Amino acid sequence: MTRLWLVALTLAAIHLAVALAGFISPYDPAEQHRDYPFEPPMAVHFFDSGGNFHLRPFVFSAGRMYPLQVLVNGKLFQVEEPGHVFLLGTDAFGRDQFSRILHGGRVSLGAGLLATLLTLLAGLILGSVAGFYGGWRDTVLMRLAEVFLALPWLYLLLGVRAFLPLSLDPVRTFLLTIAVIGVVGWARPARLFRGIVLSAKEREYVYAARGFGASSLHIFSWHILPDLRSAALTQATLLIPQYILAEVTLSFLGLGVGEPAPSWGGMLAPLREAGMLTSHWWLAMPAFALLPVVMCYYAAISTSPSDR
Amino acid sequence: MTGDFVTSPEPILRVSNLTKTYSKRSWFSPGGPPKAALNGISFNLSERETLAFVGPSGAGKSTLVRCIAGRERPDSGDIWFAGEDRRAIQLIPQDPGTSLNPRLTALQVVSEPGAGRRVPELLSMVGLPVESSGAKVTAFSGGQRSRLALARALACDPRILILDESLASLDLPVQAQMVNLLLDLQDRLGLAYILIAHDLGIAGHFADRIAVIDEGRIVEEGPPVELFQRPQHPRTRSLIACAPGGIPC
Amino acid sequence: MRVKSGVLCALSGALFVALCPGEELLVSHSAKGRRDGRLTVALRAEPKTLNPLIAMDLPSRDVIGRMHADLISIHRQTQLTQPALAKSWTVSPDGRRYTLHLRRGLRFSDGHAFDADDVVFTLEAFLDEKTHSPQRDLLIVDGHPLTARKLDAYTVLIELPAPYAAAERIFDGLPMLPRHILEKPFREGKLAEVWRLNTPADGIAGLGPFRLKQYQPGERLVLERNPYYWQEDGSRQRLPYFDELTFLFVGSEDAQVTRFAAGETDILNRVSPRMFPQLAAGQASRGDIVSDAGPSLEYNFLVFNLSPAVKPTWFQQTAFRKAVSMAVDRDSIVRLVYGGRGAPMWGNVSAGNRQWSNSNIPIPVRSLSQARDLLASAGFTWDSGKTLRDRTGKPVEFSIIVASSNTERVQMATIVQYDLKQLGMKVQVASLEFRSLVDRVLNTRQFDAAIMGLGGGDADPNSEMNVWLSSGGMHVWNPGQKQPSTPWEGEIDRLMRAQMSAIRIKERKQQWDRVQQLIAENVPMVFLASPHVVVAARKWVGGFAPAAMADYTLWNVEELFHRDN
Amino acid sequence: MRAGGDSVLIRYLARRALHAVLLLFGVSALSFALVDLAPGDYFTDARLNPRISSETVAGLRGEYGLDRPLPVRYLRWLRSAMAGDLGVSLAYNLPASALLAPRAGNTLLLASSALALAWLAGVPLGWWAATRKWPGRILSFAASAALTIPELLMAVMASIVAVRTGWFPAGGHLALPALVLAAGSMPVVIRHTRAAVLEVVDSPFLVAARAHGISEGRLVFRYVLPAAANPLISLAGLSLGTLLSASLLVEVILGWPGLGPLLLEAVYARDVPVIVGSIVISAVFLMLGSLVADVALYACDPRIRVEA
Repeated sequence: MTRLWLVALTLAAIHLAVALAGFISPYDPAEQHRDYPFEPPMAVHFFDSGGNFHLRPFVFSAGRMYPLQVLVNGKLFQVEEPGHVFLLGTDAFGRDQFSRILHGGRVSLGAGLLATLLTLLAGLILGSVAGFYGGWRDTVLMRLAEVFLALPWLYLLLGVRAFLPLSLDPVRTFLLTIAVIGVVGWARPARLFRGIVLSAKEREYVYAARGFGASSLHIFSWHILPDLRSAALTQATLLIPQYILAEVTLSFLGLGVGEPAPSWGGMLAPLREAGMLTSHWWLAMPAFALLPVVMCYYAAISTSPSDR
Repeated sequence: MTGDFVTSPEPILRVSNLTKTYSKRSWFSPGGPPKAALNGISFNLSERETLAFVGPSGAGKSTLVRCIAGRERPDSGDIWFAGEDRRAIQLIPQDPGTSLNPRLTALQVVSEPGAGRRVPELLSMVGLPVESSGAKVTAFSGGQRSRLALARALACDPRILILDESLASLDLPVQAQMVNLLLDLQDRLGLAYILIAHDLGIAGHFADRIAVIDEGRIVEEGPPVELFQRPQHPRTRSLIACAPGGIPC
Repeated sequence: MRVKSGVLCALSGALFVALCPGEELLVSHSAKGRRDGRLTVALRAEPKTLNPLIAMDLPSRDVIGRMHADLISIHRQTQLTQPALAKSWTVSPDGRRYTLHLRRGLRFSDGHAFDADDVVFTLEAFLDEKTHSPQRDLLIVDGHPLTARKLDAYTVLIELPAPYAAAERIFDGLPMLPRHILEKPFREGKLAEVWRLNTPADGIAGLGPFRLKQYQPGERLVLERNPYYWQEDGSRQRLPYFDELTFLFVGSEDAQVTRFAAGETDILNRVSPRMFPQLAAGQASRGDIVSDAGPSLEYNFLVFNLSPAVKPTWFQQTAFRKAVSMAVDRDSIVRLVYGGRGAPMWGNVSAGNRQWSNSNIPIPVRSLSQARDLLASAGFTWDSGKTLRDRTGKPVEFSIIVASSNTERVQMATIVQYDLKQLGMKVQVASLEFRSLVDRVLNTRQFDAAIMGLGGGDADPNSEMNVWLSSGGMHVWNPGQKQPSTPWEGEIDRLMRAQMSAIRIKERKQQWDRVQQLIAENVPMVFLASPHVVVAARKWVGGFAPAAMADYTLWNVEELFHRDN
Repeated sequence: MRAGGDSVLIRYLARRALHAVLLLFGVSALSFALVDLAPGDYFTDARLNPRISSETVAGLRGEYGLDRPLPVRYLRWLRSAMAGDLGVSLAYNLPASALLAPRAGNTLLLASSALALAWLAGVPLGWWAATRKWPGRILSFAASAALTIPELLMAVMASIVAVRTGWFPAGGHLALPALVLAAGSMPVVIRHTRAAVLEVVDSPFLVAARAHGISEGRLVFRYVLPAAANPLISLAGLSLGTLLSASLLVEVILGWPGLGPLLLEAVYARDVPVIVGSIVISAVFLMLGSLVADVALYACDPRIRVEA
């Protein structure tokens, strides 16, 4: 139980930080500091070169000392112009990685949640229909599920992006894309839910309910849905990290979030370039944001009472 | 006992020539050869009557009651019921506790058929304290759960109650209490019972009539006393021989 | 094994020279090497076919180019024509009749003799309508095909239906095909089906330095020395030097660099300039030859959709387009996208095009304030939120489409977007898969603006007629016009047609300069930058002479050799 | 039970085969439609070559029947598929089956090597993790951490390691992609083995066996592994399917001549027969994987009724 709390707290902290990105991050995530491309992370110092302690921490920007200003202009911290504070370095356009990771989390986590929600919803509806009504509906839906499992969704994405309006901003475009992935992913959970419904509807209390003429809706919502709830929760903890990671793959293929909007997958995509990881290691920082999130979700699965 | 036939000559349930075969074979699933579960079963049931079906497991008893309760469709044959509403035939399964959703409270269970206001009355009718209505099903003992299942069945204003070995899982003293309760209810509400048992023990005490069922047929039928004293069919004899509680005469 | 085959080759070569004293070999003046070893090069993708008639993709053309030879070729470094299979040629005064004199005694890689019949056959094959050769259009001038006539076994007369400047350039990349192999399929109308990847090596013959040895699906294609190749070096040593040339199929540029670094390939036949630091590290540690061959012929640009149907009509206003051009920070593009190894552009011809680039095109200094002045003078205003609005008060919002597979162009779009944001324009960058993008730009015309690149081919302006003529299918800002919709497009049409049939190079240069000037003044496209050609080779590769034109390092593959320390 | 087993198995296999055919119909028709959704076709690329006229491009499209309506093209493909060609590749001008066969073999080789590697290492590790307390916890933590690294990133890191150390060829060799894929699927194997072993390790019969002084190694092979085999076998069948889909992109990055590079290129080039052909082949692999697992389950334990 304590472990579950730890997991929940970590997840809550990360989500909170991402939600407050506008306040915590010192820069706009799209702001280009073109004179500072690929700036390595800056250390925050308390001692100057003479060994004197400063209560107010400072950074070195272009060789000069800039003390951190806390809580000014509605930002958690920043430094005075013309200095810069790049806690986690900058990317090819001189955009602040720290700000981008925080803002990018919104997209990545949001996408994971959205796609999971849609997958579960579609899987729940179709799996329940198949399991509950059985017969030809079951046959058709389950054969369709097999087809959907065998189809790589990449092609669909190529088509989808081409048909979305161009004037849509990149985040919305991406959310629509990931929504499509989410809906297309119905087959696996649907099969799981169908199995649960199949066994649930054989329960004696369901027969009893039929015996006194309860409606299908009543039977489903009173006696079957509660069984699905815990399975859906487990599925969710499994799917969310899966979809967050899917964004990384999509970005590698150029189908992720468009510029200039940040996302963890999009930020990791440049690492595919030869030598990038060795020469600009700080570009891998989003992976360290990804790590605790995904780990926590996986930990949540192994802690939750019903395993898959 | 035979007097009952005189007081209610008009049957409320008439079953004629019921047959049902099982075959798991279909386009998509393999299965063995078809197997007959019911093979031309006919009987009548009158108001306030208790009819017991006795036979070894696999004889087709459960299939029969499932057909009567409308859970399965027979292949051929006719089931005529005096009432219009099928809800008036209620089945209480082998282990009544399983027919109660463990997530629900007693109140929710009993009011499920749409009898919200009558819950206290129903609970007291089956001898459960009214204050317990807020408790979860899981908080009840086996015997109490049986009563709860009974209360829910009563909420449907039944005319026929089917007891599919419903008391078998209970301890003997509890069983006896339940039998008393059932007899009492039969008196007060004019219920007819169809009792399923695989041995003659409880059926002999409880039923007006016993039908011995074997391989999907009724092989012998009559009041318990007659049946026990002059069994005709070998199956009846073997059932008598292994009756656990002895013969009730 | 290798030694043995080398000996065999040398033997057969010697035998052959003895038998054919009339063989007219081309003497190469490159550094003298030694015949030995093998060279491994990566291809970005698997070649699709070995049939020169239907090959469209670059990897196929890279391979085919090594297996075949042309009558006249373009020297990749000087960008001028030079004799190849034709040792010399004469042009009639009206520029319509080319008499080509072939080298005598040459043989295809299967030992069969090459003569004028093969040349006539090749042209016939490329012009055959049933084959649907993508190169067919090159042989059609003014709507009519050119004709070839055999004068004698080693002389061919080519007649053009209309005067065509620099006609000899069209022979570059037009491989001479063996009639003795392809005549039968040609008669049967099955030319498109010959020489597929699974064709056995002895079924293919060419005049190039190498011939097919082995194809490993998905993995590699191995060529071996053509013992009958028609070039020799100064010490009468027949080229090529390498016994074998292996093409490895390596999916991405990044993987190419990785595998070069791992020592699995010997030459990087052009990679993005962004890779330069990575390559330079290899130069320092392993002594690799890393070369920046200067600006390429490629030019990247932002093009506006100037179709009359497009509303609102901001793009139609020259001042608007000029303001955009003024605001784009080309220096940042070169610095951030190409790591400094690129050339900013203000005209449509890259500095890499030595002969044709107009050096008088003005180079304005980027100025946001001037851009704002231009916009203000055209009636645009800014509201308090610094959003740019047009005369009717509509905020200026549009989208730029760009190919998602091209990292560099996506980066350019990101920079342009940020620059235009400074002008108060709200620009969305939509990165589309490549074919979707082309479909929008050239077919459906459903886009506002696009960032694209052109110019992989020849340096000559004639190769881009389709782009600059207003009726052209690739007149990207408004293709396929019946009548030029603006006076300046009319003038460009006139100039382009004139230069096409002009014979004197000076005249053509003046006309093409004027076209460049018109394009720079009217800004239908905002030219951004041209990447440098960055290539690398192992330190032992001799004869390495990279060029800014395709095929950058492989154009003189027969002269490359393994240098012994 | 055993006597009827063989005929049941045969009927079962026949049913699976029928399913497979229906599924392949569905998959091919749907992927045909999906690919058609994206604008442009194979010859769109030629439009961007200034030296090729639009008329030539139109002629080429007509030649390959791309100007025909979708159902006509599908039927044409179907006829060719029946003949075993799977259509003629637009790019290669070769029957798609001739292109796909050698690469499918390579992909299968890669996936099965990765599977073998993951199992040969994963099962002992999982067992080890189950029997030791702290190393077990650390190992399962490491395993879930490994799950959070996208396979693409792992491939990139692997190629860096290969270049730096020279231990492996950086491309075109089986070792590196097989290692990456194995590393990707090993955590699941470890987790499942550990869970399965933990379940049986405290069972009364093992306690008794241990009390009788039967050696640890003998226990494992005689009792623990067979008892844990069932869930592991079904997992293996599933993981072959996931491996195949994961391998596509790893193949691209690490230059393994499997279906991946061919497919990715075909997707971008809209080479419909190659795309549909490789989807059909992956679907066949997927089905074979689960079939092999089911049959293996049946062979291991005939008590298990084979069911859909």
